[in-house]
Order: sequence, then C-alpha cells, then structure tokens
Amino acid sequence: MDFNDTKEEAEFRVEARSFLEKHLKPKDANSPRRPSGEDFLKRAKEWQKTKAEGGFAQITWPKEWGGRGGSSMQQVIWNQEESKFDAPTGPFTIGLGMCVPTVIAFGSDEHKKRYVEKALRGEEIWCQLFSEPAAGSDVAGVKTRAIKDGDEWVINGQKVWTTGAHFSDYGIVLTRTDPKAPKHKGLTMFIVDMHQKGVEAKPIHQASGGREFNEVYFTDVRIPDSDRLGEVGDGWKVALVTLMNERLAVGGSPGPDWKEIMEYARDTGSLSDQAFREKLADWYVAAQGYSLTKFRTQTALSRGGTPGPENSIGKIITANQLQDICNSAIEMQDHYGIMNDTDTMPANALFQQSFMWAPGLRIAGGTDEILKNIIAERVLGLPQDVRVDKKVPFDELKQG
Amino acid sequence: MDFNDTKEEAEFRVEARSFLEKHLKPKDANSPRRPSGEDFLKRAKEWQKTKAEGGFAQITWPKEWGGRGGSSMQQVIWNQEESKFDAPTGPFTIGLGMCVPTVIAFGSDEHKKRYVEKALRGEEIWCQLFSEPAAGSDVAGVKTRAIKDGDEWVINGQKVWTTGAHFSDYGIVLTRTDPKAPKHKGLTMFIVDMHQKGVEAKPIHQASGGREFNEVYFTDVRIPDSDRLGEVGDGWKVALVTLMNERLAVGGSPGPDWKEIMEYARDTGSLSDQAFREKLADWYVAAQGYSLTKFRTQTALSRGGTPGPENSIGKIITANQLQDICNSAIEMQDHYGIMNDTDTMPANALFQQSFMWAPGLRIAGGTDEILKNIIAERVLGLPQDVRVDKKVPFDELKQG
Amino acid sequence: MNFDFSEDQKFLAGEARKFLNAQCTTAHVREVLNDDDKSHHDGVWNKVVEMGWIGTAIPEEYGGLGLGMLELCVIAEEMGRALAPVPFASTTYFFAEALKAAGSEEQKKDVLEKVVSGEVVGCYAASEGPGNPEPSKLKTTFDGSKLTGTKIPVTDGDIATHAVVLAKEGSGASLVLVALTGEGVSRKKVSTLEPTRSHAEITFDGAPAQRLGKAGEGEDYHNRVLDHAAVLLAFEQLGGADRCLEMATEFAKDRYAFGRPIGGNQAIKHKLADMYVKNQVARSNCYYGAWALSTDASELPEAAASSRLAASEAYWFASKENIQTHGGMGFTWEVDCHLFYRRAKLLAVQAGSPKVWKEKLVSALERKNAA
Amino acid sequence: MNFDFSEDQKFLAGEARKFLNAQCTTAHVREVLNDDDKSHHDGVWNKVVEMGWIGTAIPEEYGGLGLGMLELCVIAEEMGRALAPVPFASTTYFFAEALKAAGSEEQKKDVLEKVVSGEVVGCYAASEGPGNPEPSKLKTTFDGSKLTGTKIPVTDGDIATHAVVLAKEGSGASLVLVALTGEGVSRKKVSTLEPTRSHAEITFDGAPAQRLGKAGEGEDYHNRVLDHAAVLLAFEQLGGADRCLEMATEFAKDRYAFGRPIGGNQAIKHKLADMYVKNQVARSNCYYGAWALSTDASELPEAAASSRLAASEAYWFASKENIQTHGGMGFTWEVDCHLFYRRAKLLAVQAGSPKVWKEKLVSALERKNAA
Repeated sequence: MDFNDTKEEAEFRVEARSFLEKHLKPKDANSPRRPSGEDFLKRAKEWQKTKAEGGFAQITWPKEWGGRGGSSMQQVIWNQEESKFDAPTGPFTIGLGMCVPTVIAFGSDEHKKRYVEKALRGEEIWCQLFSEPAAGSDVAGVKTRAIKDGDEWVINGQKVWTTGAHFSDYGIVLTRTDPKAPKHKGLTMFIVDMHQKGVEAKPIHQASGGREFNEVYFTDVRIPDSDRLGEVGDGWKVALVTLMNERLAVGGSPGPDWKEIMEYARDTGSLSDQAFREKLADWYVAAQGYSLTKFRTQTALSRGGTPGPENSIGKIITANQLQDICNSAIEMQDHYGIMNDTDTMPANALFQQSFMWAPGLRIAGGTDEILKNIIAERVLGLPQDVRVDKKVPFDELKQG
Repeated sequence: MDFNDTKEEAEFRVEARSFLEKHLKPKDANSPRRPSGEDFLKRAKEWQKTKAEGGFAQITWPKEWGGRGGSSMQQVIWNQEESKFDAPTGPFTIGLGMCVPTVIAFGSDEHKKRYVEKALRGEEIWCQLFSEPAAGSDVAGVKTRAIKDGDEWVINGQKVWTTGAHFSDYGIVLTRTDPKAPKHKGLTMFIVDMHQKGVEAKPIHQASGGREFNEVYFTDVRIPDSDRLGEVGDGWKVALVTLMNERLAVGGSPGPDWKEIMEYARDTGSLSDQAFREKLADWYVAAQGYSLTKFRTQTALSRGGTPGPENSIGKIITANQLQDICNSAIEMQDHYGIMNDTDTMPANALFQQSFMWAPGLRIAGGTDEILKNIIAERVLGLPQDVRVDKKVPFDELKQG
Repeated sequence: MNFDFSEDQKFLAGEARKFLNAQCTTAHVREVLNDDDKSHHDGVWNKVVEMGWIGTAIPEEYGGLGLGMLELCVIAEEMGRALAPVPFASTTYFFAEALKAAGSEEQKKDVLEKVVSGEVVGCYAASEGPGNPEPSKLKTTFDGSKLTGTKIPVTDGDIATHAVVLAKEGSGASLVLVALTGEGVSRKKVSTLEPTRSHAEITFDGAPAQRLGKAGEGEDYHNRVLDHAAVLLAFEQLGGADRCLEMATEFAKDRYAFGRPIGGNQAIKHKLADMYVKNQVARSNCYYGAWALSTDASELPEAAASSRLAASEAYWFASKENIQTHGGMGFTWEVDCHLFYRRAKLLAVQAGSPKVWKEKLVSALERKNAA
Repeated sequence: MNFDFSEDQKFLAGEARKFLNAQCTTAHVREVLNDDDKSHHDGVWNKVVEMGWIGTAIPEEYGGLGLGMLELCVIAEEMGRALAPVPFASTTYFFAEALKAAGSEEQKKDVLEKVVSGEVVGCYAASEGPGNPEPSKLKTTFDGSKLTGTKIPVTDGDIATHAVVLAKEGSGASLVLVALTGEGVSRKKVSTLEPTRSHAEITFDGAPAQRLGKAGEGEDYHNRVLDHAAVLLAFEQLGGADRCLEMATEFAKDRYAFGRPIGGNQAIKHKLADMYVKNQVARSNCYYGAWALSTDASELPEAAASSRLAASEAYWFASKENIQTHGGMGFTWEVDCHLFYRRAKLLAVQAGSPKVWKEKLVSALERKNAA
C-alpha cells in the first residue's frame, strides 16, 4: 500500500510533466468545462498528434501501433498530470477508449493497419453508434437493419445520442441482421465511414440547451462485408467488449465537486453553517470513495486484472452527487440562485450550468437503474430480472 | 376545509372526554409505550367492557351488535381523545379492527350472534393467523393444510408472527385446502377456537429481546365445516378483506416522534445545532404529512369512501422515521448513547428501546418493499411484477 | 371537522383545469421559452385576467370576486400544473397580498381594482443578491418618499407596472409601493434557469414611492406576505409535482424495454411510489396550510413553512425523477420534462429557499413549545 | 503507486479469517450475548492472545511482532467480520496506541510487553456522560499523582486491568495511566444495546495514577489516539458491513417468495447494490486511512475521518437493510442479523459519533485549503 511513486514512476512523472509544460497551459478557474466548436476540435487534433509524437498517446498500446508499450500505472500518472492542464482531449475519448479497442479485438490485420495508428495520431476521429430511440437501456433492442446484398450490406435506420457524430470520420455501428432470431442473437457490428452517402448526423437539442449529441440517420448506406467486426449474428458479443471499456471511461464528471462548493460556501459565508458542513463531509467521503476505488482498480489492472462491473459504482456516485451539489449551491444563493448569467454569477454560473447537465449524466452511459442491476447481477450474482424477451424472435416482441 | 368541530362534533367530544376523565388517567411521560402482561390484559378487558357499556366501543358499528351506530367522524374524535389517556387498548386492535369485521362480512348469522358482541365487550379476544415461515410478504404462500373429514376439517401446520395468540380466545386461520390449485385458488378461511386441543402458541424471541409475537402450531386440530368463512377455495378473497382493514390499522408508531427528540435535544443542548434543526424540520413535515393524510382519509370515509391502498404511505413514513430518529438520538449522545438502562438514561432509554423495535416495524404488516408495490400497482396502475406463480399448481411451485 | 375542499371548490378546480388544458398548453409555454424577447404569454395572460382569477381572494369592494383563499389555492394548483407562463403569482400571491396586508384603505381602493382588471401588473422585490434578503441587511433605502437601491432578481420585474419593495427605512424596514413606469426606475431583464418566467434587475434612483403600512414594520409585513405566498406557491408546486408523477406513470406504462413496459420494473415502480408518497405528504400539508391561511389561524407560520417545504421537496424529486424515468428522451429539449425541472427550482427559491423555511419552521415550533 | 495490500498481508488476512471462522463463530458470540454474567468470551480471547495479534503493531523491543499498522488493519477487518466478543479493540487500538503515542520509554517497556502477553488488558476512558467528551469540559481530574472522577461508559472497563484516562490537569487535559485493580477504583457494569461487548462505569477516588507524556497535552494525544483508533475501528466496521452484504445476498438467493428467489426483485437487487456501493466507498477510504496511518502521513486527520465516516455509514446501512432483506426472520433473536445491527451502532459511537467526525473532517479540509 503506497501512494507515493516508485523511483521509475517518479521519473516518468517528471518526464510527463515537463512535456505537458512545454505544450500546454495549466488549468485554471476560467478553463471551459465542456469545450466544443471548430477551433477546439482543431486544437484537440493537434494535441493528439503532439502526444503521439512524444510517445504519450495510449501509453499501454504496443509501439507497433504508435503506443508507448508502457504500463497501466504510467497511463494513470499521465492522466493525473494531463488533467492539471488545459488539455483538449474530449473528442478522442470514445474513439480511443471504446471503438478502436473493439477494432483491435475483432478487426482484421488490414483494419488494424488502416485505422489504429491514424486514430491514435488524431488524424481520424471515431464514434460509437449503438443507442436508438427504442434501444436505450435495452441496448440490444436495435432496429437499424442491415441486409446482405452480394458482398455488401445495406443499412437503414436511426441511431441516437451519438457523441461527436458530426465531426467523426468513422464509427462502429450495431445493426440487426436477423429479425427472426431472438433479440441478442440477430445483431452484427460494422465499421462505417461517416462521410459516405446516406449517413446524416443531426444535433439533438438537449434539455440543457446545448447540442453536443446527435441523431444519425442511415439511408441505404452500403458497407462492404469486409468491414464487418466479428461474425454475422455475433454483434452483441462485440458490443459487450465496447461496453466493458466504456465502464472505465465513464464515472468522472466535469461538474463542480465538493472542493468547489466548499470554496463557494467560504466566499459567500455559508461555510460556518453546520448543516452545510455535514453535507460537505458526506460529499467528500463519497467522492473520495470513488476516486480511491479508481486507484484500486488501476492497481488491479497493473497486476493483470480486467475492468469489471464493479466500476459501475463510479457514475452512480458522481452523477447523483453532481445534481445534489448544484441544487444545494443554487438553494444556498436563495432567489438569486436561479440566475445563470456566466458573466455576473458567482463561479461563472458553473453550478447553474451543471444543474441542467446533471440529469443527463444520470442517464448517459447507463442509467442509475441499469448500473445497479449490473452490480446486483454481475458482482453479487443475484438472479437476473425475469426476461420475457430472451427466446422470442425479435420481430414478435411487444414494443409498446 | 375545517379543522374545527361542528357543533355536533364538539358536543360529542365533550361527552367523550368526560367519560374518559371519569375512567382513566391522562397519559404522561411515564406511561408505558408497549405495555403487556397479565395485569395489563385484565385492565384492557375491563376498559373494553366499560367502553361498550358507555356506548363508545366500535362507534360506527350498529347498535344491534353493541356499537353506537355513530359516524366515522365520531370514531375519529373518540380516538383523538382516547389517545390522550392511558387507555389499555392494544389487545383488541387486531380482533376488532381486522378479524371480527371479517366474521361480519363472511360469517353466518349464528357466527355474528355468537361472536360479535362478546368481542366488542372485551369478553373474547381474537387473533389473525395468516403468516407462516414460508409465507411472509407472499402471504398467499401458506402451507398449513386443512383436509376435509366428514363434517369437519383437520388442520396441520404452523403459523408465525401471530400477535396475541397466547391470550386470544378465537382466531381466523388461512389454510390450504387444495394444493393442486394455483397458489391463490386453493385457500380456505376458518374460525378457530384457540383453546382447543392441538393448538399451541409459543412466543417468538425477537431481535429486540421481547416476546410479543407467537408461533402457533396446529396438530390435528378439528374444525367443524360450519366454522368456515366464505366458500372452500375462496380464502384469498376473505383474506383480502382482512388485509384491507389492516391498512387502516397500521401506520402509527408508539415510538418517539419529532416532538420527543426535539425536547430531548433541547434538554441536552443540541437544539441549537443547525444540522439537527434541518433534520427536525424534515421529520416534522413528513410526520405531519402522514397525520394529515389520515384526516383526509377520514374525511373521505365520512363521505362514503372505502379505505384504499393509498393508506400504505403511513407505515413507509413512520417506520423509517422512527428508525432514523432513534439512530440520531443515540448518535447525539455519542458513546453514552449505546447505554440502554431505563432507570438512568435520558428519556428512560426510550430511543434505545425503540431503536431495537424499529427494524421490526419496517417489516410487520407489510414490508416497505411490499407497500411500495401496492402503491405502484393499485394506486398508480403500473404493471404487476412478472409472476411465475400465478397459474402453476401450488405443490409444483419452486420453494427454495 | 372536514379536511377536503368543498364541492364548489372542486368544481372551480375542474373548470380551471379544463380552461388551462385548452388555453395554456406546453405549446404556449414553449412560445415563451423559445423566444428570448418574450417575457410572458400575453394571450394566456389576457384570458386569465378575463376569467377574473386575479380577484379570487380580493374582496368585492375592491373589484374582486371575494371568494377566499381556499378558492385561490385550487386555482394556484392548476396554474402550477399548467406551468402558466404569466405573472399570476407575482401579481396575486405577492403584490395583492402585500397590499391587503399592509395597504391603507385608500391604497387598496386605488390599486386593487386595477390589479383585478389587469391594468396593474404587480411584482414583489426583496432579493438584492446571493442569500436570503434579511431586512436588517438591506441596501435599498426609502426616505419617506423616494426609493433608492437595486433589487435583483425580481420575478416579473420587467413586465410589471408596479412593485412592492422591501426597503430599509431608518433603522428598520418598510414595505413600499412604487410605479415601475415612472421616473427614477431602470430595469434590465436577467437570464435565469427558468426562461418561461421573466426576471429583472430593477434599479431605483430616487424613485417616487409610498409606504405601505407603518414605517419600520416592514419585516412583519414581509413575513406575512411570505407566509401567504408560501402556501399559494406550495399549491403551484403541488400541481407541478402531480403532473410530473402523471407524466412519468404514463411514460412508464407505454415505454417498452426488454420486451415489457419499463413500469413493470420495481426500480421504476418504487421510484414512482416514492414520488406518490412525497406528493401525498405535500398535498396534506398544503391542505393544512390552506386551512390556516383561510382562517388566519395562529398555526399559519408552521403550516405555511411545512406546506412550502413538503411541496418544494415533492416537486424537486418528481421533476428530476420524471426526467430519469423518461431516460434519454427526458433529456431532450422537445420533451416537456425539463420545463418542470426548471419551474420546480424557481418555485423552490422564489420566496426563500428550503433552508430558510426549515429555520422558520423550527423557530415556530420552538415558540409554540415554549408557550 | 500501489493501492492494495501486499500478498503477505493478504495471506495474513486469510489465515486470520480461517482461524476466526473456526474459533470465533456467532455461537461463541451468543455465549456472551445470552449470559449476563459474561463480559467477553475468554476462550476466544485466550486464543487471540496466543496468536500474538495484540502485538501486531507493537515493536519487537516491547515484545510485539513489529509488523505494522497495515497488518493490524487486515486483522481488524477480520475481527469485525467475526463480531469477536473480546477486548481486542480496547487493548490494541486504544490502550496500546495511547501508550505508543504518549508513553515514556520506561512506561512502554513496563506495560506493552504485558499487553502482548495478555497479562494486561487495557481500556480507554474518555466519555463522562451524554455528548462528545471535550477535553475542556472534563470533570475527572488528575493532580499529578491521583485521579478522581467518573467515566461512563468505558468499553471493556469491567474486564480491563488498566485504563488510559483522559483527565483534566490544571487548565489543560492529560492522558493518565491507571491500574483498575488497585485502590481508589470502583467499577460497575452497565447495560448497553450491544451486550457482546462489555461496558462499565468506573469511579476513581484518588486512585494512584501516572501521566502519559506531557502535562496539559492530553488533547493532542487524545486526538492522535482517536485518529489511530478510527482507522482500525473502520476496518472492523468494514468487515461487519461486508459480512452483512454476504448474509443478505445469500439469503436473497435462497429465499423464495412468489415462486422465485426474492433476490430476483429489483427492490432487493438495488438495495444490495446500494449496500455494495457504500461498502466499496468504505473500503477505498479505509485503505487510504491505512496508508496514512502506516506512513504517519500529514493526511492522517482527514483520512481517518473519512474512513471512519464511510465505514460507519456503510455498516449502519448494511446492518439495518440486512434485517430488512431477511424479513420477519431477520427480526428474530435466533437469526444473527441483530448481532451486526447492535455492533454497528456501538462501533459508530465508540470513538465519537459521525457528527463529531464530520466536524473533524471539515475542519481538517479547511486547514488544508487555507494552507
């Protein structure tokens, strides 16, 4: 049990930090929480390329794909250090964290040669096309249809909540190839070129006002059979690998945490309120519990473990805590707290902005309810819910 | 909307109060919360008789059965006034509140003549024999077997959690008469003489240390067919009437409430703690919500309504609040709070005693989970849980 | 004893619901939401004025219907349920109640009739920045005839014609009536989380104004206004919370996942049961508040506090878990869930946040227990 | 960086679990529970002493194993899991740690070896009645050689041979070592919610005693002892909470209702998932506390507080919802659920209630943020 770096870790940390200092500005209170836009995307691509050239992109990946061939603990150290800087990393999280690992696991050698290094160098961005209007928590309920036509497949249907679809070059898309098979059996996964004819991304207007996610429509989109990932009908197996990687990626929240509301309370004179102090203690303990659990997971990974369902606890804690913290900060300001002008409000209206984001965080990447089911079934081994959809042909399932 | 008595109500209240003052002492801090024992039982029977003679027992029941033929609002007023006195009522709650109304609804004229007035006058006490070791939340899962033998039925099996079995004269017992029928279909209800051969009540040693409940064993107990309530196989229908009446009876808790912990906090100097004050406000609001909801129900009843599943909210609120209040009071006293001597501890160790009772209250008369299901299904009309036991013969059901 | 609204009051509620279902749908609400230049829906507002609802609890001698507070409570519930994007609360629960509580006979005669006719739109200005506007810490001052200072935010401050302002006068506080359309007043619309109700910053620079009631007794009047507004806002909150429960329940019955309605899952069932329990707790407390308000009972302070607290909690829970029940769809702009989430937060802080009311409640319980 | 116990430490934990599974079952716990005359299980205690566990973190020069705090943490987790009805915590986490923190070389030599051998059984006496025993408000006094006053309750106070007592000395407080078997000491067993751990009222009437460390610095020593004990108790709590989760999970898989295991209901599944989340939060905080304790890191105050708070919350939730999951059976004397419910409450208040630790935590965070 040691929170301090080993000698080798300390050396790597120094190396990482000096690289970061050379290229980036440290994060400060004015750094945007959820940056977006053309300029940001450009900066992100440049930074990804710089990282790759410096040997800091995907540290654990083998050198042949442009990685460093380093340890998972080095990746942790890099992440810790990078997070202190105003690093534009968002657009690559899903591609490098979820999609490309799926390509590596199920793609052909040609796929790997063609896609992996370009993604790692920031030249191509990937998105994940699973969710649909009628397939949210029930991810396997996808209706987007792929029909074989010679050596090609023809795709028709609609995806939803696709992060970054409008700036992505490629995607992995989960489709239904056999509607007569039971739900989980008739699915197949493909690589899709997002620039081709028939693929259309439309931003979703969110409850928070923003438009970060997309609907993606597929109209007679043709995909060569060679761009299939895994066997026909094995799409669910492929998707599970993607989703397992998602669990490691989700959890953190860009929203204000215990420290920021503590500072806010100190500045506005509420820190002496005993009721607030007790709440603050609760937030701190749970937030620490989440961060420290990530360390435990990293230690397990560094000893050869795999990311398990126990990582689902992260988002349950952080999303709910974010909502609670924002609500408390607003109520602490009384009537004034309803105002949300970023120029005049305390903390740049961060609490108000995040108040509108929090409900989405509790849903994205698995609702609280789905995550608890995952813990109950896969960690504790409790019986599955009674499932009426397990053996029925998909096209005979009741859809409401 | 009027919280004040009408002229008639005010007159009745005066009459009730003067009757109570004549016969009982006002409740005070030393009145026992959960009285029991031989003497108490004797006092309870006497008081029930006195009430009956004064026309205050079961105010809404017709005069022919010894009731007053009064209004439900008069019953409310009586209950309000009686609760201010040290009235020994407990032993009759289940019999008069649940069992005898079931006899009235399903019994023959002979039954009503034989049993109703004696129960009302406190001469005979009734208990309810439904729960079994394998039939708790799943009340219909009873295994106690009744087999027809000529004009009689022979009962064998075990009941559990029977309040007052050891001092009861009669009971209503739910039995399985057809194990080949699906679970809810093969049940039949009987009146049973608790003093007869083969009926044995054994107190259950509770986690709280007390022994208020019983296991009841039936060994070749013979019941004449004339003591059947409802048709053979209709036991579940009969039981539902009993359980509907239970909902009105459960909800209140004899444990300490917001007022008592407020007084305790004032005496020990914790009332100035802002964190405590906010908790106190939450308790008050929820407790008021429960009490006032009872008034709304009474108003609905007085206008001809029936007690519905919405009354399930009472126990969800009070049982959890009791546990929370006791826990807070103990923690407020720090290490000292673990002591539970009634002679030396503040508030006669009421919080400590009730701390051990609270877990039982969250289970008895329907767990939190069952009550929420009742609200979801019967009030909100949400779909029932998937039930694998609906159509299967009872003796083929998996039992674990 | 009788703890329910009368048949007449229920009939009024039913009529109000029918009217609002037709005249004030969420499409009307969205007209205000989607147009930054719109501060309220004047079509809906004109109809509400026509219905005479503003005058529900205003005596006939001042042009009102003279019905009473219970009737205003049932209308408030319906207005909350409909998310009405109009200055009804500001004008009716705050401005008119302030006049009724503190105004002279002359002031009431002068103003209330115009309130009922819609000529005067009122607002109530207490807040001056972050935190509860404690009368002892006010910076806005009144010198007997002129008002100086800045109030922010003022709900409906940009569309009201008049305001009742809590201001410092000498060593105490006073309630002051001021026209917002005259000299010495400048106002600026401010952005909030709830764009279907407008808010302004109002700056008074020696604006001519008149005192309501006695000088230095502003704190008492203010508390009285807040107690009244608290009960009425609680009914709006209750209406909103109940609508959220209905929306979530309907959605849970219709939306299928894993081959059956999501409402068949206990995770959803028990969430909605929790919502139901909180809404019932709120409803019962609100009824008690309504009774205390209508009879001016000595229990009003604790009844107002507990109805407001119960309703704030119920609406908060119902509005956030309604989104959660709807899943991804609940987080889209097009689905109505977020309208309730926004409104719930506004109503929870508009007349003082739950923190402030918890302290008011416990103080009232202490006074009562000491008495 | 490495955030887990070492293989050796895990091996030690495994051995401890095996030993306790065999030698300290709930049948042993019930021997103490069901016999009012029994204050602890001396059979189990003798075996624990034989195993040398008391000396885990006591240096070899004083007769201990000299392993370290991490090793003591893993043993604490197993002791908590087993509900060990012995004075291990009092002797090891409190008494021995107090001596290590404040005792002179001579005192340590004198006493610690006897602690390890079982000749001395220790306890720690701070509480004097309701509320947190703040050093400034102590009534027990020490005059440099004699101790006078009453401590209540003292965990294991009736079976211990020696006590470390927090007492007033002059205008400050001191830690004082006193033999409980000599003159000027009377003790009386007191009844508690947790009869498997004994408690006493101890009255000192000029009992001969010696100071530990410097006069007037008792508050610092006391806080240090509490920080150490907090982490170790947190591991006991964690062990208990995890055992509750296991019991509830096993029961939920085996118990059938409505034709299937009750653990197939989301109401139960999500309850147990919540328990799992809380236990993981506790475990991670405990590991951090263990690291801070073992390295005497400057983060110890907040690490001790957060491990204690997380573990108190986890054990409380797990022990009460374990009963709830068991339904009626869980409320019987014969089923073990209530043993954990009782122990959870004792451990949550024994070294100061969560309220006290929340304040300690936030104060530590303030100091850190100001620094």
